[in-house]
Amino acid sequence: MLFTSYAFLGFVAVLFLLYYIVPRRWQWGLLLGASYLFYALAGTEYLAYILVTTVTVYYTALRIERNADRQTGYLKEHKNELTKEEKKAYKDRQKSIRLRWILAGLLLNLGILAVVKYTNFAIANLNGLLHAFGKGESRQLSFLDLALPLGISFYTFQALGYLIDVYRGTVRAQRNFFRFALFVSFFPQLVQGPISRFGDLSQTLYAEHAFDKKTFSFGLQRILWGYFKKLVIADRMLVGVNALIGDPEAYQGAWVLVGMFFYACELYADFTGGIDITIGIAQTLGITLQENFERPFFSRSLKEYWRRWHITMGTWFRDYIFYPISVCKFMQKFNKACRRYLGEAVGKRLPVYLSSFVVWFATGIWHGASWNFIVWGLGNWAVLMVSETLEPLYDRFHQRFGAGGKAYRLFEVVRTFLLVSALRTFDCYRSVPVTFRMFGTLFTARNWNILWDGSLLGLGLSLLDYGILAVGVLMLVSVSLLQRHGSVRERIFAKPYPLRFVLWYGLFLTVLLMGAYGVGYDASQFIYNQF
Amino acid sequence: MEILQDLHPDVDFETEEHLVDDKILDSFDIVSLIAEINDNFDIAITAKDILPENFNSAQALYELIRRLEEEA
Amino acid sequence: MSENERNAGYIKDVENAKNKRYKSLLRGIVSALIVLVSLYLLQRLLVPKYVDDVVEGAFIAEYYGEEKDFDVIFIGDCEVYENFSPAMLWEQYGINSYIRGSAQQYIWQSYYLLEDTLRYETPDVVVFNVLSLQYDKAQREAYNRMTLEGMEWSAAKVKSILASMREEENFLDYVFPILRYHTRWSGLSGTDLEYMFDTKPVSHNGYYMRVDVKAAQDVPQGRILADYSFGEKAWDYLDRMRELCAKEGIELVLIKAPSLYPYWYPEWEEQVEEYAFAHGLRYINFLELGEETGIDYATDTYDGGLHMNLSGAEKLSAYFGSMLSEELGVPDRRKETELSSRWEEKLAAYEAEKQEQYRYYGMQP
Amino acid sequence: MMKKVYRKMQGKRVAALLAAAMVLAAGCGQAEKTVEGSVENIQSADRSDGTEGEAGQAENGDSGQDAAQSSEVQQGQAPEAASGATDGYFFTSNGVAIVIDADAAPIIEKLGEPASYFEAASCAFEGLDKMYTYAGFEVDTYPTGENDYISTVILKDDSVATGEGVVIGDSLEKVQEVYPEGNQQENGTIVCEKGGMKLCFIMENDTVKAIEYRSTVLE
Repeated sequence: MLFTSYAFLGFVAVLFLLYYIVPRRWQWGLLLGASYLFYALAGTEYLAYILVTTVTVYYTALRIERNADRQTGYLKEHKNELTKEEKKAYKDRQKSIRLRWILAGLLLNLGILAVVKYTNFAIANLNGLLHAFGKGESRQLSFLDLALPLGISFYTFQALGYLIDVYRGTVRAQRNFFRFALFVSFFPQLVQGPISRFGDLSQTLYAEHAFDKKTFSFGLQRILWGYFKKLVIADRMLVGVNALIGDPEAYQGAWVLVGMFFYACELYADFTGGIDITIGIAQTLGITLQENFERPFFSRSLKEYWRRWHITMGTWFRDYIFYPISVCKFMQKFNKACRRYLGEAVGKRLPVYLSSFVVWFATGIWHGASWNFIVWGLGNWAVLMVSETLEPLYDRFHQRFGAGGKAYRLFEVVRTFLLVSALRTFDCYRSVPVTFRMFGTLFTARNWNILWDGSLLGLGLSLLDYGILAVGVLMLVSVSLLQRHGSVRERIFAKPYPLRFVLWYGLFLTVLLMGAYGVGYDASQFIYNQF
Repeated sequence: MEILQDLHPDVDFETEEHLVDDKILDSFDIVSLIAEINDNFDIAITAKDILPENFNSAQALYELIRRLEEEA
Repeated sequence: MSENERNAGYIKDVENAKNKRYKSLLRGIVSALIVLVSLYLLQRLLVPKYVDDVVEGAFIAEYYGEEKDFDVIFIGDCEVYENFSPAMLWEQYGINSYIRGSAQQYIWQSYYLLEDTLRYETPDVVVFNVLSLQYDKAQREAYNRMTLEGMEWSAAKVKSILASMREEENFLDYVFPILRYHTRWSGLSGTDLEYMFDTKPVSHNGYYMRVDVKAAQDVPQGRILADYSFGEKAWDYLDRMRELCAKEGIELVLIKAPSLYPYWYPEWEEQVEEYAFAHGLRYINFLELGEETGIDYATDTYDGGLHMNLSGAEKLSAYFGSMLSEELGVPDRRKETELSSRWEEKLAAYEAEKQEQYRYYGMQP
Repeated sequence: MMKKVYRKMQGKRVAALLAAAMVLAAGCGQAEKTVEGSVENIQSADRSDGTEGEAGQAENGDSGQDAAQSSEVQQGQAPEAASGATDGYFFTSNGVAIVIDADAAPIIEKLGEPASYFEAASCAFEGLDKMYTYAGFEVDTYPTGENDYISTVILKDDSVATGEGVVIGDSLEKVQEVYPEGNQQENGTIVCEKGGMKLCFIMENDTVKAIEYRSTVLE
């Protein structure tokens, strides 16, 4: 079920109704049922995958926690009998048992993810290698026909985050299997995140929620705003994006810049819109989800951008990959060695660069099993490392020229936006050589006149569409600007009822009339829109 | 304290209590900080100890170090 | 504070709360009303009116405004609504007939239109054009719309929609057409406002008149098909049509209009002949009756052999009318005064449009 | 006691209501599912049409970014008529390549005077499907906006051959040899899909009876 289908709206509407009718202690059970129904509708064959992950992580977490509890109990009981060394030995023994459990859990689930998501990628690369060494066509491996289960990257990460948290002792394991199943499968966030932490989500997920008019309508408002972003802006822009990336040969030079800008806006509107819908749905159910964005395009550096874009993914990678790698024993030793042999300045940085390389490689491949995503991830890494290395230089520069004024800040924001969008083209063209070639044409094509000679109207978007997009993007920017001073919905809420009504109903009508949905927007039907 | 001061000469670590929450310390800082502390105090701060409440102030950090020294 | 004062305050609070609840209830009702009314108006504004451009979309709905006691009902695609003139049938034979035709009407749609028609009346004869047997699924959403939207809501309409929908379509779009036509706001014209609530007649008892001429030439042979047998769904609905007519005591007549294109394959002809023979149905292939009807493809079509123009349609009607009254005993009702006076008006409109079109195309009648 | 039982009953009733409503919602989901199915088809078609490694590997709606792309795939079916280049099969007559979904005007001009010409109005719509017949083959077009595009090329006799050298009258074996990727369908027709078009061989008694290049845009 796509968020933008009638079926999904119907599904959610029925759920809302039931949610506040059934006895409150049933609410989370209802959500579990709804989530599994949602999942089954995407394909019953996928249910096995999510069930395996749920069962294994649930069980592993319990084993780990039981072991930890036993350890505490044992130490307490024998507090006075054991020497310090004995205690330590016992602790280490128990710890290695726990380590084995968690490794089993992690490997199994990451293994499933790797197999369904990356097998064909690996085969393609292997075939490429075989080919390069002249083994010819006869040895080519055929691709596996594995369906990618809905949201597998998201729920796997969410479940593993929980497992690691239990291992670290930062959260208590969930004893009720069905409650845990809900945590893994909670349907609004299944498709595109956010990746929740158990410690956060469990606080509201299982609670009993009375109907609260304000929370409920705030949730609806957020959903509406999400649909505005998605249907009015993103899906309209998509027509242009598709035209541009569908035929790279025809759209070179200045078109690449146009494509860059379109794709950046389209992706922002689509992704944040989707998250708005997700968080909005959760809010109408009285459940609080982590925010996933914090006006990312206002960032002044790439580093800041990554703290504000897809936040839950970024922090996941930070907490569960970057930190463990950075502070593990090997890295500590490596750190020391580096500092000794390479000097303080370089030696201090090298280990961090190494571990962030791993993180960005993982981030890239997480987005998709193909080289363009890996190059995109590593591109981000390279830019981040360069700016990190040059930071002292920047600082001196800033001090010398007193850069810190509004104009300079604006420059930084624009620079970051361009940088992010440029890196994004790797995932837009979906092919590394094509992306490089297209960037090359920026300097050779010299077709700047397309920006004003009407060629833009040849992308399948009319002047009216451009008008709507311009107003829409302007609205996004102004709402973002307003958000810096607190919740916009709260502000509107403080206004008199007729004004609020006009505002929200107006937004609803905008989505209804200007949304790119339905048969009239089906690409194959475009040709026959002759009414 | 010196280590902290080294990282960000412009911040007053004596009084600041939201080092992480206010994004004064980023992940890179935290990692270099840990490397230094582990080295100097001969303890092992591990990934599970990297919680905002442990790094929000110099005081919290000091308590973390003391706790880990005791455990070791 | 005395007891009384406290009570008064309490009562006041209760009243305030009551007032507040009352107010918010009122607010809710008023808002809901505004939403519903404005959405309804918007929908009326946005749906296509089919009054001047693509008038074919308005045919199905026009039937409901009629006095429904027809003796002959035609169902089918453009090969019925462009090829037979009920006005002619009345003038010459006193046959009271109506064409429930629409552009590329599929056989299941024809069947459900028949079901729909039977809700109001039971004619003596139903005439079905067999060209649509070639389709086993809807070809284009736009055609579905033009046939289905005009129908009044009934079980027949629901079944027809479900049988017709293409993969990309959605039932909800039929219930709330505003969802389907929401993008039309940018292309609205004066007619959308003018015909927001009423419509104007665009057909003559379902007949679509054209007087211009374009001779048929170079009509291509059909391309070779892999499979000439009609689909299961098509046969199924033909069976149902036959059974329904038999049950209601209606004479079902199958026809193939004399259109040269789309090509009517001999293999198709064979299947229909066999079916008609097996079930004792009357089947008339007008393609083979050129001499009897007197159709001249140089003067009687307006688009090179696809559809008849007025001259062709009147020739066909003259021939078919005599068959209807003589062989099938469809009554001559010209003596019924009320019916006659209704037809008087219709014939006047028919004549007026004829003249108007002759003028428009610069032709001599 | 009674009360408790009653509550239980009530619980059951709510559960039934719940189930019913869910099924209802699920029922609405049916149409949607087929849409998703078609997305999958397009993707697998993508994969098979010979794009190298990475490009064909696009995954659907899994990671956040891909949410955008899943809808992209859905709408990415717009006619590729704009540029002349094609990955599909095409027929060549006197050095003129007749590419499916290409702008018809220049091609028709180069082909010269047709032996016969016919235009077919579709019921109720503006615009005409046009058919040009030449010696041995026929070219059909469909209108989109202002222009006409090639919808079908039909080889009519054995005086003309496909780009790969198959003519009417050839055997099933020959077709299978020249077009190993061809799919034989229930009615015997062999369909080769490539670059958003279809090359079809209509068979009778294991001999080629007709050959058609078809656009898939109109399907």
